[in-house]
Amino acid sequence: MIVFYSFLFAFIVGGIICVIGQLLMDVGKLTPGHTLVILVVSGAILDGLGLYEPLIDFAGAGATVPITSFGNSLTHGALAEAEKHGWVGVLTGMFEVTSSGISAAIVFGFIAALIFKPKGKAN
Amino acid sequence: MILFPSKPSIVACSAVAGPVESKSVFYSYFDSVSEDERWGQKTNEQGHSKMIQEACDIVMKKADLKNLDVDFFLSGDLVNQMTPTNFAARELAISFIGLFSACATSVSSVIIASLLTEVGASRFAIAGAASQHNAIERQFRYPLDYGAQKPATAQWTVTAAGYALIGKHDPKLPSVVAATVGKVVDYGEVSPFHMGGAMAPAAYDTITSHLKKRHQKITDYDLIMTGDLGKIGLKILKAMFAQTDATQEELEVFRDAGAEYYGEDEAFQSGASGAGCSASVYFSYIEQQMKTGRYKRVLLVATGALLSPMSFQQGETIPCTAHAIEITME
Amino acid sequence: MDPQEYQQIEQQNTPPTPYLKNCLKAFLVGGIICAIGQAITFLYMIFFDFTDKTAGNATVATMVFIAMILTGLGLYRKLGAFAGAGSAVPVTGFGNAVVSAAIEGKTEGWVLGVGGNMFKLAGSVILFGVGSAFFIALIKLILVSMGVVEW
Amino acid sequence: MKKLAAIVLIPLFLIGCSSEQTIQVAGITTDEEKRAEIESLIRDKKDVYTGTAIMAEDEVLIAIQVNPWVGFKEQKVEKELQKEIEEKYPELNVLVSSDFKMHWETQKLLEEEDEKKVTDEVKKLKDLAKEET
Repeated sequence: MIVFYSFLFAFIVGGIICVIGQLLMDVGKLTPGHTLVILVVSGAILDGLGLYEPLIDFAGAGATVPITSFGNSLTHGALAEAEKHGWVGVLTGMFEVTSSGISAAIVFGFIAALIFKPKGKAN
Repeated sequence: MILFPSKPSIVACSAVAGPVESKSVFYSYFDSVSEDERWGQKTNEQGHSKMIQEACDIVMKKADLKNLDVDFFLSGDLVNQMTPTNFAARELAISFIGLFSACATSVSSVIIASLLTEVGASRFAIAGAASQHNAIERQFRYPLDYGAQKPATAQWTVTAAGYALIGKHDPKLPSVVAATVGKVVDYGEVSPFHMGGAMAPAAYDTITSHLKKRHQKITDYDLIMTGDLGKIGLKILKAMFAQTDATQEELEVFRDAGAEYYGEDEAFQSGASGAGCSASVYFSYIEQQMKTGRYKRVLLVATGALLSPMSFQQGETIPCTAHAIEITME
Repeated sequence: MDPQEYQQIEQQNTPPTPYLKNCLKAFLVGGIICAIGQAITFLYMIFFDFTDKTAGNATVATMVFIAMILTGLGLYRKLGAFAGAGSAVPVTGFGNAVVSAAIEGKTEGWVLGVGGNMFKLAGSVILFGVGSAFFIALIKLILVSMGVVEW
Repeated sequence: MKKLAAIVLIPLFLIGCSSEQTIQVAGITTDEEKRAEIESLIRDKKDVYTGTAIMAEDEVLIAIQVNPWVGFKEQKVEKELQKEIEEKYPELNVLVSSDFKMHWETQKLLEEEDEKKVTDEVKKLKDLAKEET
């Protein structure tokens, strides 16, 4: 039963975050770039307020898969370092923050460039 | 408005298109359709260049001419600094002027070619334009494989080239009798996904100005064909003329190459666009229809959006232009 | 015809953005992508020694891998055209942005093309992600040292 | 559409309305009293939906899953429970985890008979739970 709920809440929360993105693009007339930046910064702010981790506990992948989790994981790393080392930590923390999404995208982007060619088909 | 008393003729035409364009309703009028969107070259831009060369070769072959017999090559495309056209000109070795009027280049080049012919500077001149989807899309919008949602007003940049060989008057051939060089019009449209809406005022401006100076009515023409307003842009243009009391009969005269290019296929949304869009329709379908006598007098109005990716990012509106040529068949 | 008059004509003849339909599509596709992410998380936890916390990174990397394959096959573009934010907002969309730019830059060489273009679209996400993380850590540190909040 | 709604909604009611808890405590070398105490401590947390405690001498691993509707409270509940048990049994080395992995693994350990294996497994899981990335 717990497993079923994990899927359900991941679906709903993930879907809602995407709808927010869609509204930013459609109603706010923003480019995808602007939309993603707003979402990432929102994720970072929510983590600063200590609200993002509970959301992950609630929704699982519904909160870790959307781009907002970038902001969260980066801020989380920076906050952890700042907590440990104070002022120095804020600076050194920046060199330790990680996001697997970024590293994965770099690696796979490189691999993709090795094997694929761009396609220009309409459908 | 410019009048051409000597009526330079369109001696021959050629249209070359890419694989996606095999879905075009004008497919059967094209001279050659490549199965490879890069024409066997390594890059999209090289393929673009190759396509232009092929189209020029075909038009010369049709008129039984060699490079040396052609005095001018007037052409343009949408890639930065028009390198595909420049590189094609390098291979052709014909006196060359690169022209940029965005998607209106197909007509602006014919205007210049006709002028050169009119003043006796040119025996034969090749005029036209081309665009290659991949090369242009990556420059103006997103990478090709990026999953972006495009609104219903978006248009599909065609992979096609259209060229006309302009020579001295021949009564058996369609001839250029008048032209209007358009002003640049900007009504404040900012979305690069709504070109039709940006360009319709330019087309309206050029058409009304041409009609007024020629003292003609819309119905004096068998056809007024705009370049790449798309389905929505054409609707807007018609609405503008309806506003100024054009009758239904008059509105029937208007057609748009971009709107019809891919038929009703919804994958292409509002239709086709790109410099090659109007060029490949004007210099294949329209020319052939005029030769068969279906149309005696047409006004071709190619429209162009004069934006760059940078101007869009800097928040500038999209200025547009439209150039018109009047072609008759005796 | 003045610009205002024209804008009215333009608006009348431009099909309205289907807000509801777009949101529904974004919700469904975005939700499904996240549910797939959840399934991957569970698989990692069941078959490997990953916990809730540690499986997150592995899941994200796997999702980006899937995005790479779909992008390379030209399928992510179609998904994006259908789903809009539904496929752009999940990390797969970030992966798609990086991978599509990388593939496209290939003709300009590995250094200037692939390397230089890879973050054409995604670079701003990284900048604002890291930048906001820095400032939030700074602000929180100031607030903590002032005694306003606790860690 | 109706069918889909039914599939989605029925389980919602199943879990949303019932507050039935599944608490299981398995220990091999501990006395019954402690076992009952811990069980009741977990049961007192009304948000806990399933709780599984594995006791191996002084090592105690408690895996909890809160009711999914209050999933965002997970870490709060986890910390409270940890504190309560530590206060009551300072001599025990307790770890309360709301991690799904812990839930999964402790469920398997409930059946396990081999004493040494349980002790090793509990230690291993505790290390795993402390990993950050």
